Amino acid sequence: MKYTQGQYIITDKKAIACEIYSFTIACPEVAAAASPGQFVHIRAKGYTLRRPISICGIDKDKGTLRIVFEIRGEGTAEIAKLNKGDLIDMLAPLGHGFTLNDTYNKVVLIGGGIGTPPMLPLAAFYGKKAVAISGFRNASAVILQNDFIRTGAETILCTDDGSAGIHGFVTQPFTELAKQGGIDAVYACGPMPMLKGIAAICKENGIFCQISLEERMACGIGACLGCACRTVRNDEEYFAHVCKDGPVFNAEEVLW
Amino acid sequence: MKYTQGQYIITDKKAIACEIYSFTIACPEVAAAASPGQFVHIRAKGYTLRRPISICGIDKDKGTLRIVFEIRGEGTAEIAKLNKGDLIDMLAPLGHGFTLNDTYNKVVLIGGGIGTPPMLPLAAFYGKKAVAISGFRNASAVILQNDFIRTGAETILCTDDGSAGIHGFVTQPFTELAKQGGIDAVYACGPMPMLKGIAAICKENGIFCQISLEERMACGIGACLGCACRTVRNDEEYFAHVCKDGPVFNAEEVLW
Amino acid sequence: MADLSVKVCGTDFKNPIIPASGVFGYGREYEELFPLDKLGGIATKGTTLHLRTGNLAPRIAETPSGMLNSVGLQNPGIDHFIDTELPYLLTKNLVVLANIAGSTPDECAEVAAKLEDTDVHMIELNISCPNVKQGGAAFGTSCEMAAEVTKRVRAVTKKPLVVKLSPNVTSITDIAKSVEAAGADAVSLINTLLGMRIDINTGRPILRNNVGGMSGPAVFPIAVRMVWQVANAVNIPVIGMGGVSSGRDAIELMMAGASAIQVGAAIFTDPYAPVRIIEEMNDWLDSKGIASVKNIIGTVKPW
Amino acid sequence: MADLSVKVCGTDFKNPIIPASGVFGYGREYEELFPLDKLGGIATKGTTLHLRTGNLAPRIAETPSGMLNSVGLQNPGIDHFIDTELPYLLTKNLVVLANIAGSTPDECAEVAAKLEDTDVHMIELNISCPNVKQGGAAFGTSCEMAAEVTKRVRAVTKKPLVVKLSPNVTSITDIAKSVEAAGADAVSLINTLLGMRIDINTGRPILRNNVGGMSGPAVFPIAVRMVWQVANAVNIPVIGMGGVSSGRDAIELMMAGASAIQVGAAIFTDPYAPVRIIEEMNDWLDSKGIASVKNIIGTVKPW
Ligand SMILES: Cc1cc2nc3c(=O)[nH]c(=O)nc-3n(C[C@H](O)[C@H](O)[C@H](O)COP(=O)(O)OP(=O)(O)OC[C@H]3O[C@@H](n4cnc5c(N)ncnc54)[C@H](O)[C@@H]3O)c2cc1C
Ligand SMILES: Cc1cc2nc3c(=O)[nH]c(=O)nc-3n(C[C@H](O)[C@H](O)[C@H](O)COP(=O)(O)OP(=O)(O)OC[C@H]3O[C@@H](n4cnc5c(N)ncnc54)[C@H](O)[C@@H]3O)c2cc1C
Ligand SMILES: Cc1cc2nc3c(=O)[nH]c(=O)nc-3n(C[C@H](O)[C@H](O)[C@H](O)COP(=O)(O)O)c2cc1C
Ligand SMILES: Cc1cc2nc3c(=O)[nH]c(=O)nc-3n(C[C@H](O)[C@H](O)[C@H](O)COP(=O)(O)O)c2cc1C
Ligand code: FES
Ligand code: FES
Repeated sequence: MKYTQGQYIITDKKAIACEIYSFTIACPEVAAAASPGQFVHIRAKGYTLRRPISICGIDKDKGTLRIVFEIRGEGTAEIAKLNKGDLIDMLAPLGHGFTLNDTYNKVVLIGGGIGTPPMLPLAAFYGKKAVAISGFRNASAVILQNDFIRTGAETILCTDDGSAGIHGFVTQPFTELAKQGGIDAVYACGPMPMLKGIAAICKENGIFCQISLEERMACGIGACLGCACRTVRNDEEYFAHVCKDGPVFNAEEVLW
Repeated sequence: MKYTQGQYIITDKKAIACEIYSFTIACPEVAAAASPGQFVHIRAKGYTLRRPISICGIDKDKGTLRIVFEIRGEGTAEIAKLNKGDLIDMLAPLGHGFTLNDTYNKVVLIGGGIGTPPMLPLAAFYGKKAVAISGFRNASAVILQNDFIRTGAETILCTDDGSAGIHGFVTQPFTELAKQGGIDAVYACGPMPMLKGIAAICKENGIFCQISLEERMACGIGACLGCACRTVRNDEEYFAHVCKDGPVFNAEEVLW
Repeated sequence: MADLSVKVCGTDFKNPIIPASGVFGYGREYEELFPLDKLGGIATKGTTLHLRTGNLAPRIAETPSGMLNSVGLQNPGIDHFIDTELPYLLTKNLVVLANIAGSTPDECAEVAAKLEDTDVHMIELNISCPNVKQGGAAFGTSCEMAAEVTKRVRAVTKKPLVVKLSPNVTSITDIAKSVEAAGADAVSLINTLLGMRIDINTGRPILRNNVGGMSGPAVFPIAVRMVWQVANAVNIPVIGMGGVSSGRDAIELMMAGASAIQVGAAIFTDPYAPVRIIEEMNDWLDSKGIASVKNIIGTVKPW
Repeated sequence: MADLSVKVCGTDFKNPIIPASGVFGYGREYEELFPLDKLGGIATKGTTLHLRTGNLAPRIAETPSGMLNSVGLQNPGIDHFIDTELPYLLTKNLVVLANIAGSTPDECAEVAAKLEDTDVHMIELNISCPNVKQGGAAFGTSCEMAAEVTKRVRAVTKKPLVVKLSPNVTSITDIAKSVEAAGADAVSLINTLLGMRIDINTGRPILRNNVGGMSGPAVFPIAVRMVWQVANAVNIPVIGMGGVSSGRDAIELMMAGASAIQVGAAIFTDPYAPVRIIEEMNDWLDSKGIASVKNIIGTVKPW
């Protein structure tokens, strides 16, 4: 199986910050096929388009996936109304995830705001080899820090207003780490300016960098060509599709 | 207050036959203003148009209304999902109801299928002076017979297939009653052919007859002119509106 | 509290929200629910020279996020409007747009002429009705016919003349330019889109008129596109409508170029919609620190 | 089990359901979910002479009961289609409609000519794309241009030629009659309605192309009306589409006059929609005791 569509039971629901929810979903065949960086495409009752949400946790033994999402508009508000025991309609797992390499000795995971969740499965994979830098608007928006700690990863927290952790953007601690050297790979997800900044630092320091992009989607599987993203492949400009060629791209491929 | 719009608590919900539900709704100011033959206009989540449903019970002391409705399509299916304790959005009470007269000695109430509910408040008003004839497809569609009995009204039950009560249409027992004479008024609600038949019998026998009509509605209050009904007033053809001039009309006014 | 007032062809509206013609009657039924003076204005039911009985029922059908209507311009005629409805509305503190229609340019002009001696604030000329002289094609679907009927009405009235455009055309900007050239002071759009529903159990169209006009949230993106195109094509103000059901929708349509907003089908879902929309607009403007709603009109920045 | 087979311009479909052009790629992605041979046919992504990269993103926006797209005909070009995609699709037991487009009548004809030596079953000519020669007005919005491009394609192909009509016109029946006269074997409709959405927080159109095509359940009543009008105006078959999302919708559109049905945006909501619709049609026909879906085509009884 590559992907499938079905109705799955929500086995756990938690509000983990203001308007941010964590769902655990029992979907053994999806969990079996899923890998870090992929996403699920969720139907919101009453809406034509599904909502893409990154996979934040994969438990192949229990057969569950975890997602963490923020209410940003009407569709996510509708999904947030679902409760433990309800069915959630997903097309999943979708997309091209992160490249994992167990020979790496040090990786940096950088999440900005609601871009943090897809970093967690990477932390679970790399454990102590990972440094997880997370940035948020302020203390009340901070999520998943204990989850990162539990994976064994080193965690660095930043907030824009200094109300928790380091005062400033994630690029600050990352610049220092990059200077120290020894980083095999950087994985990042978050707002575009953040991703651009990180890609630039990686390029400067010759570090392999993968980023997870967002684009408005219809089909989610590469059929409608809705989620175009300008990239370069073999020195030629190429309109890739975030849902199928991505959401994870090598930073150097992306035409910003 | 003539009518108002608001969200009211459903204090009781019962399934009283296959796909037929009874709701009791706490809405003191609506109940205070309501009279038999009027209707409520219910919002169904996700649908543009409200659904008109007749008032089936008015308890001014308890401040509650009762409605009984059948799932006929998507909107009524959505309304039927509401549960005890949920809020129901109503614009009510609407329309022009039945003319009540406590000097009448004998009235006949005739309900066909899901046209039966609006007869119940009339039975409550006339009590022993009323004969309630109800007709249904078959035994499994029969509703409200005990409610009619509790008002003191005489009840006559008919089914199309004879699986309960008299085998045949409501017009059969009614024709006999009409012949016996002494009827001051007939009130009826149900399918068009039934209403036509009853109106004809009443005309023949010189009996005052009021019927409750249905039409597709938008505003429900006489503003959009959506629910037109051809009637005669002062010998002139007049496009009346079911939501405001009706739903109750004198049978002789209606141009069938 | 943001400043919600707008001015359209010299007429001041205390806020930009106007119930659309045909959904609000002459206001009396909704006054049971809220005082009419909360509204910026009211567009009255389309009125013709003589009483019209309209089409047979059913006249209403539901559609996904919308509805069809085939009321067929039922109305009591212009004299009744002037004698009975207008004086009442003029006692309310709001702008009255008298929506008028007719089957010939003559009829439209005659109706407008009768309004000339009244205190009605604006005339909204509905050119979506079929022109009996031209074999039933709607005035609003050809530039020539649209211009002709506008000119005839223009000739008999000094009141601000708003011409209401049909969306069932290949180029609404061409029609808009024609009526501008013919003397319209403003345009309003969109009227309903022609649609149809069939009851598959009976094999009959749901509407007795077979087809009807579609409106409601479903048509909103078409309204945004057309308002944007027309606002960029003419130099007269645009009154926007079509599927507006929230303050955010109203803001969006104003950014597209509308100077004021009419609200139609949303009133059937929520009879308080016009009042709610006014409040939601105010809250949004306040949250963005925008002092006046006038500051957002036509501000969309195309790519 | 009702007989679901239909015949359109001599081509047999095992059932009337066809994923619409542009939503289903060349079928590969959906084959992960269900075998393609369950479908009556497939309308492939609009293909032009050369590779086209399409518009910049965002290309997708949501609307009430619908969506906008501004993909802009991204496709790998006709040679790639013929070499790589078509042979694969021809191994599936379904009718392949090659949807083609071009910026000039020449380009359209050239694309069609390349398909002449293939085993593709039908050509669906999309005339909604802007004609670069005529200053960007879509072919599909004028009878002359529509006839011209149809004639040019007709001249180079003996395959059944389906011309796909745009709904953004004053009279779709006039366009349909023009393409019929110019040699079309069938028409398909409706393509998308032009719409727009604005992000009020940024003041920017959501689509990078500013405007886009609206489709989904919201447009269904317009599709029913247009299919009904066109089916009554021409003597060639009509393939209906626009907002179909259930078996009941498909039945309704066939009663209005469609001989087969395409399904577009509904697939995004429910990827199994085409298969589900086939089952729902069968169930409905069985429940009514109708032996063949052919018996309902065009059976609506107008009032
Ligand atoms: C691959 C991918 C992974 C994502 N992972 C997460 C995650 O783990 N947690 C999380 O909270 N959010 C995530 N997002 C963003 C999330 O998809 C949007 O916040 C959500 O779609 C907004 O829907 P809405 O109904 O709240 O907003 P609305 O504004 O009502 O949505 C309208 C339409 O725009 C689309 N849209 C709006 N914003 C975005 C966006 N930022 N990206 C893509 N489409 C958008 C919606 O999907 C919908 O089609 C991800 C997006 C992508 C593309
Ligand atoms: C004054 C009045 C009183 C009524 N009282 C009752 C009652 O007490 N109990 C009950 O079960 N039903 C009653 N009905 C009928 C009820 O309104 C319809 O069954 C209901 O509107 C169908 O909605 P739907 O969503 O199930 O069907 P859909 O077919 O999905 O509805 C589509 C549209 O058609 C309208 N519509 C469909 N059928 C009817 C109809 N028969 N009458 C009016 N509009 C219709 C709907 O309101 C909606 O706008 C009454 C109707 C009227 C006019
Ligand atoms: C029931 C109904 C009756 C209407 N009658 C008229 C009319 O008499 N004159 C007119 O110009 N427009 C009429 N319209 C069109 C509306 O004024 C408005 O242009 C259209 O409904 C789009 O707005 P909406 O989507 O907000 O409803 C009518 C609309 C409806 C729904
Ligand atoms: C994302 C997308 C891409 C489309 N691409 C094409 C295309 O390439 N050629 C074409 O003729 N129609 C195209 N269409 C239009 C559809 O084929 C169809 O006519 C329209 O969407 C109406 O059907 P629906 O409401 O079921 O989606 C596209 C539609 C969508 C949503
Ligand atoms: S969303 Fe359809 S191709 Fe990506
Ligand atoms: S429903 Fe509007 S007038 Fe009756």
